[in-house]
Amino acid sequence: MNVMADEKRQKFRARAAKGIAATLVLIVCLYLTLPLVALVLRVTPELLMTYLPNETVQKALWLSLLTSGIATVTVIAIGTPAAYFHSRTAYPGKTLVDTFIDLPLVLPPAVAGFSLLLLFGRTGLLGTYLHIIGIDVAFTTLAVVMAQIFVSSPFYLRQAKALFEQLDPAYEETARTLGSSSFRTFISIILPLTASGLISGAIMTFARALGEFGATIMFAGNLPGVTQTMPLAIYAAMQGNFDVAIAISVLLVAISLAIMLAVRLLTRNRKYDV
Amino acid sequence: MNVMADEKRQKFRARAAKGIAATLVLIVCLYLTLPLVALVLRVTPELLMTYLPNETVQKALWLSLLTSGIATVTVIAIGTPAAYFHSRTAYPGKTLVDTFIDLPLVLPPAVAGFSLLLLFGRTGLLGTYLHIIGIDVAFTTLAVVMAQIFVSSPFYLRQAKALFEQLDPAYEETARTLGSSSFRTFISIILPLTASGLISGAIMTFARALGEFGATIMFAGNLPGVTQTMPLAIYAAMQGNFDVAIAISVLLVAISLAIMLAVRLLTRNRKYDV
Amino acid sequence: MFNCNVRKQLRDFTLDVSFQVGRGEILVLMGDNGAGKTTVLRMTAGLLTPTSGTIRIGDRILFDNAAHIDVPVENRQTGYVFQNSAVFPHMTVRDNVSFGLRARRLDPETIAARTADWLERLTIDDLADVRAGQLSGGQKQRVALARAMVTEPSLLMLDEPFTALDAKNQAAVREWIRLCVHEHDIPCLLVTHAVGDAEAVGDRLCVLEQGRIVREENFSGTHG
Amino acid sequence: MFNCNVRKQLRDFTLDVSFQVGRGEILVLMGDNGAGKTTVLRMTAGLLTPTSGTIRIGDRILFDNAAHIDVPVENRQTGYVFQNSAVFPHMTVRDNVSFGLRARRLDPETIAARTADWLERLTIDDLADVRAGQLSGGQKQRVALARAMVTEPSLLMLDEPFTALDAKNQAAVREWIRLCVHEHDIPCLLVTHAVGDAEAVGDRLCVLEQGRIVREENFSGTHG
Amino acid sequence: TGTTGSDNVTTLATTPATGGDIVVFTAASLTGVSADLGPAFEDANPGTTVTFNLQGTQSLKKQIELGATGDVFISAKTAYTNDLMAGGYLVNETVKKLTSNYIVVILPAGNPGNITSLDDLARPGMKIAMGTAEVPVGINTRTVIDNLANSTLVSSGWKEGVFDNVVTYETTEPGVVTKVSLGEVDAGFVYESSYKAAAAGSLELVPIPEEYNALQIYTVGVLSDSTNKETAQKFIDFLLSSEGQEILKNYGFTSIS
Ligand SMILES: Nc1ncnc2c1ncn2[C@@H]1O[C@H](COP(=O)(O)OP(=O)(O)OP(=O)(O)O)[C@@H](O)[C@H]1O
Ligand SMILES: Nc1ncnc2c1ncn2[C@@H]1O[C@H](COP(=O)(O)OP(=O)(O)OP(=O)(O)O)[C@@H](O)[C@H]1O
Ligand SMILES: [Mg+2]
Ligand SMILES: [Mg+2]
Repeated sequence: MNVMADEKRQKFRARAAKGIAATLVLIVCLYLTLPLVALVLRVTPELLMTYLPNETVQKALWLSLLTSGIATVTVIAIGTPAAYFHSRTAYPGKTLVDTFIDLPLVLPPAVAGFSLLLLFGRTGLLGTYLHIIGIDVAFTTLAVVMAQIFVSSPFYLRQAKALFEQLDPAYEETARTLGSSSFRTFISIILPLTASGLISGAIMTFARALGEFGATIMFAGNLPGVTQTMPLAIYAAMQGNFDVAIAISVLLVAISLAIMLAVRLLTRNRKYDV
Repeated sequence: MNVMADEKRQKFRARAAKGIAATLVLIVCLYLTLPLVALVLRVTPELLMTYLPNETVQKALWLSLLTSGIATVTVIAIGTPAAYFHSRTAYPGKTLVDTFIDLPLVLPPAVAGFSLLLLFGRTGLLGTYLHIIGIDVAFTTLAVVMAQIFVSSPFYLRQAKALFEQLDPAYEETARTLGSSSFRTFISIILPLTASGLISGAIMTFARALGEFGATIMFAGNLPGVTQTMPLAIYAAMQGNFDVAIAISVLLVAISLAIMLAVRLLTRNRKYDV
Repeated sequence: MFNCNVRKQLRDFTLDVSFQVGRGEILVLMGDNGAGKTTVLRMTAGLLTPTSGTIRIGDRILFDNAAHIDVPVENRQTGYVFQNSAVFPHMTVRDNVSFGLRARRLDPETIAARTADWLERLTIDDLADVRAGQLSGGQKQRVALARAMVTEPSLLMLDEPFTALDAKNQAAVREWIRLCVHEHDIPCLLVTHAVGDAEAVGDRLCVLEQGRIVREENFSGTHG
Repeated sequence: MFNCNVRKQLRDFTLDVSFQVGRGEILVLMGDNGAGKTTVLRMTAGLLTPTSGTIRIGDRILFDNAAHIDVPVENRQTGYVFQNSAVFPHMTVRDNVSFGLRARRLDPETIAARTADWLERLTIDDLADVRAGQLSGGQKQRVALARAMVTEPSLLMLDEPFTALDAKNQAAVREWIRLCVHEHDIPCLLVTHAVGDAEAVGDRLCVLEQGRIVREENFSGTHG
Repeated sequence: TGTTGSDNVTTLATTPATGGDIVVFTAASLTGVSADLGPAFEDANPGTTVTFNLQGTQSLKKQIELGATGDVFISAKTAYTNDLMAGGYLVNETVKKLTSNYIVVILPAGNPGNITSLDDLARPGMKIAMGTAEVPVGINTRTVIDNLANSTLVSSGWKEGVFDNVVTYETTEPGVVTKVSLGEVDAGFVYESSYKAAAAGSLELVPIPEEYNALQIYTVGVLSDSTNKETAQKFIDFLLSSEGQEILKNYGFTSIS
C-alpha cells in the first residue's frame, strides 16, 4: 500500500518535473522567437522587394559574409591548436592566459575598436612602425576582419578548451601507444571526437563576427564596399527610414540562420555511442 | 640506423609541432591583450581619480552588475532544466528549437532591442495588452534585464546542451537504477559532472550581459540610475570627453575580470579523474 | 519470482528470450560475445525498451507492452552492476556506496550503518574517503558491487562482476552475493564467461546464442 | 630482453619494482587490487613518469632519469591493451585495428593484409564495418587486442585481456598471444587475476603486493 | 539607403584616394541627405567618386586624430572642428559654415499624449525622449529648454516638469525618432532635418519659435592629409553652391546666409 502510494507520488512528481521542464523550453522558445515575429510582421513584401536588390545592401551583405567567414576560419585555424596546447600543457602563467581569453568578452565593443585603433592606427603603438614600412591596416577590409576576430575569438577558444579538457584521456593515450604522433592523434582522434562541440563554438564565433558593430565602426570606419558590413549598413539605414533598416535586418537574420542550419545539417551524425 | 633517423625526425617534428602551438598561444595572448595595453597607457591615475568617484559612473556600475547578475541567474535557472530536457527528450520540432536558440546570436543587438520594443512596448504586440492592465516594461530596469537575457541566453543554452549531450550516459543510468529520480540524478550526478563547463557558459553569459549596449538603449532607453548601464554610460561619455570614456571602460574591464577570476577560483577543483 | 519474456530487434539478429528466476535463486546467463546478455539486463533495468513482451517481479509488472505498462527505471528497484563499473568519479567511495540509500531517503543512521557494513564486507573501508575516480580497476568494481547490493534490491543483476577482482576478493564477493540473495530472498541474474564462477555461485544456467536461449541446466548442489 | 627498474610514489604506498622479461617470454603480473600492476604498465608505455629508475628494451633505453632520457609514448613501440578497451568510438572496427599501421605509414596493401589477417584471427571480420562504439563488451576487447598486436610491437602489454571474452574466444586469444610473442620474438607483460589464464599462457610469474615484488616463479612447461 | 553613388568601391583608405575619388567624413545626421549629395556632385563632375564615412562627429574626430585618411570633414559640432583646426588636421582656410538645423518637438502620429502646446510637455505622466548632454542635439535641446523656460510661452516650473518626464536620454538622434514614431514616448526633441527625413505621416510637429531656438551649425573643411585636395575643395564648393544648399534644404536644413 505504502509502496504503491509512494510510487504514485514519485510518478506524479516525475511527470510534474517533466511538464515543468517542457514548459520552460516553451518559454525559452517564445521569448526568443516572439520579438522576431513582431519584427517580421512589420516587413511588407514590397519593402523587401524595394530594398533588397539595392546595391549598397548587397555589397554590405557580401562583405559581411566574406569578412565573418575569414575571421571564423582564422580563429579556428589558430585557436584549435592553441586551445589544445593550452589544455594539455602545464606552463607558467596559464591562469593568466585563461583570463586574457575572457578580455574581449568584457570590453565594450566600441572601446575594443578604439583600443585596436590605438594599437594599429597610423599613430598607434604598433601602427607607427607598420606605417613606416608602408602598411596601414585601420579603415581597410582587413581592419574589419581584425575587429571581428578580436571580439569573437573567445567564444571558440572557451568552447575548444572545455571540450579538450573534458575528453576521456584513454583514447588519446591508446593512440599514442599505437605509434601515433601527437599531431596525428590530434587530427584523427581528438578532432573527430570533439567535432560537434567545436562546430557549435565556430557557429557562435561566426554569429558574433557577423553581428559585430561597435568595434568595426571605430577601427575600420563605415565605408560602403570596403568596411560597411551589414550591421553598419543597418545602422546607416536607421538614421533615415527605419523600415529599411528592418528589411535589411530580416535579410541578415534569414541568411545567417540558413548558413547555420546548413552547417548543422552538413555536420550531422557527428555523435558516437561511446 | 634507419629507425634511429626516423625517430630523430619524429622527435624533431613533435618538438616543432609543440613549438608552433606554443607560438600560437603567444600570438593569441598578444592579440587579445596588446589593444588593452594601448588603452591603459592612455589612462592617467589622475583621470581615474577624477572620474571614478563620479556619481553617475557609480550608479551605472551598480546597475550593470545588478542587472547582469539577475539576467545570468535567470538564464541559469530557466536554461539549465530546459537544456537538459531538450537534450534528453525526443520531441517534434526539436531541430527548430535548436535554430531558435541561435536567433539572438545573429540578430544585430539594436535590431533585437527594436524587436523587443515592437513586442513589449506600449504599442507593441503584447505590450498593448500589458499597458491596459497597467504594466509598462519599456524604459524600466526590467527592460534592461530582459534585453540582456535575450542577447546573452544563447551562450549558456548552447554550452549546456553540448555538455549534457556529451556526458557518458552510464553515470546517469546507474543512478537511475539505484532508485534516484530523474530530478535527483540531475542534481547529484549530471550537474556536478558538468559544473565546470556550465560555469564557463555562465561566465560568457554574464560577460555578454555586462557588455550589452545596442538592445538595451533601444528597448530600455538611457536614463541614469534607472536604465543607464556601464556600456551606455561609456558610449554617452564617448560623445563628449573620450578620455572619460576610457577611464570608465578600464574600470568596467577591471571589475568584470575580477568577478570572473573570483568565480574561476571559487569553483576550482571541479575536474575529476573519470 | 522474476519473469522475463521479451523480444527486441538488434542490429544483427532478433533477441527473443523467455525465462524465470525464483526467489533466492541465482540464474547464470552465459553465451558468446554479442549474444545479447547485456541487452537482456538493460531491458530488465528499464534502460532499453523491448519491442514486445512482459517483465515481472512477483506480481509487480515492470513492463507489459500490451497493457502499456513501463515502470520508470528508478522505480524498478533493481540492483544492476554494469559491465564497466561506472563509479561516480566526483564522489568519494562512501558517497558512491550510500548513493542509492540516500535516493530512497532512509534515515541517516541506517544509511551510515548499512554503508559501513558493505564497505567492510567488500574491504574498501580503508578507501572510504578517496575520490572514486582515483581507484584501480578492481577497487572500482567492488565499489559498484557494494553500491548495488547495499540498496537491498528486489532483483539483483550482475554483468561480469568478478573480472577485475583479485583471487581473494573473488572468493569473498561470491560469498557476499550468495548471502545477499538468500538473506533478502531475491532473484539474481548473473552474466559471466567463467565456468568456474558460474558453478561456484550459480543455481541454474541459461546459455544464449544469437539472442535465443539454446540450453538450460541446473547446477547440482555444489554449494549452499 | 625487457628491463624494468622503477620507483614511484603513489597515494597509499611507494611502488618499487625491478624485473626483466626475455624475448619470446610471457611474464604474468599478478597481485591484489591496487597493488600497482596497471601503474607499472603505464610507466612502461610512457603514460606515467617514474620518479626514478630505468626502462630498457634490448639496448634501446626508453627511460633513464639519470641520463634524462624519456622516449615519447609514440616512439616506444609498445603494444598496450588497456584494462578498459578504449576502442575509438568514431571509427569502424577495421579502422580501429589498422590505426597503428596507418600511423606508421606502411603501404596500403600491407595494412589491408595485416588488418584482414588479425580481424580474422580474433573473429571480428564480420563486424569490420561496424562503428566500434556499437559493440558488446567482449567484441570491444577483441578489437583492442587486434589493434595492439597487428602493429608487431617490440613489447606487448596486456591488462586483463580475457575478462570480457567468452570461453571459445578466450582459448583462441591465448593462442594468438603466444603465437604473436613467439613469432616476433618479443617480451610480453600480462596482467591477470585468473590463475588458469596465467598458467595457460604465461612462462613466468611475478606477484606484486603494495608496490613490491614479493614472489617470482616459473611455470614449468605446461605449454609451448 | 544609398550612401554612395559609385560603382567603384575598391579604392580606399589604404591607398589614399586617387584621381577623382574622395572620402568624406560625415556627421551621421547627414546620412539621409548624403544619398542625394553624392550622386549630384558626381553628375556635375564626371570621373569623380564620393564615399561617405558616416558616424557620430566625435568618433570621426577621434579617427582623424588617430591617423584615418580622408579628404573632407563635415562636423555637427563647431567645437570639434576648432579642435581639429588647432591640431593641424584641417586646412584652416578651407573651413566654412555649411548649413544649420533647428530643434523641433516631434509627436507620434495621432498624438497619443494629446500635446497641443509646449506647456503640455510638462504635464505629469508624459513620456519624453531627448539627446544626452554629450551629443550636439542634446546640447541644443537644453539651450532651447532654458530659453523657453525664461520666456512667457510656458508656465513656471515647466523646465523641471519636462526633465521629470524624460524617460530616456538617447545617444543618437535616430534613437529619439524611433521611440517617438513607435508611439513609445509622447514627444521628443530632434532636428528639423530628422522630422523631414522620417516617413511621411509617421510624425507630428510642434515647432519652436526661432527667437528661442538654438541654431545647430555644421562646418566643413578639407583634411590636411587629403591627397586629393582639389576634388575635395570642389566638393565643398558644390555643397555651398545653390544646388547643394537646395538639396540640403529639401532635407530640412536651413541655409546660413
Ligand atoms: N549501442 C549499440 N548499438 C547497436 N548495436 C549494439 C549496441 N550495443 C551492442 N550492440 C549489439 O547488440 C548485440 C548484443 O550485444 P550485448 O551487449 O547484449 O552482448 P553481450 O551478450 O553482452 O556480449 P558480451 O559478452 O561481449 O558483453 C551485439 O551484436 C552487439 O554488437
Ligand atoms: N588516478 C589515480 N590517482 C591516484 N591514485 C590512483 C589513481 N589510479 C590508481 N591509483 C591508486 O594507485 C594504486 C595502484 O593502482 P593500480 O591501478 O596500479 O592497481 P592495479 O594493481 O592495477 O589494481 P587492479 O587489479 O584493481 O586493476 C592503488 O592504490 C590505486 O588506488
Ligand atoms: Mg555484455
Ligand atoms: Mg589495474
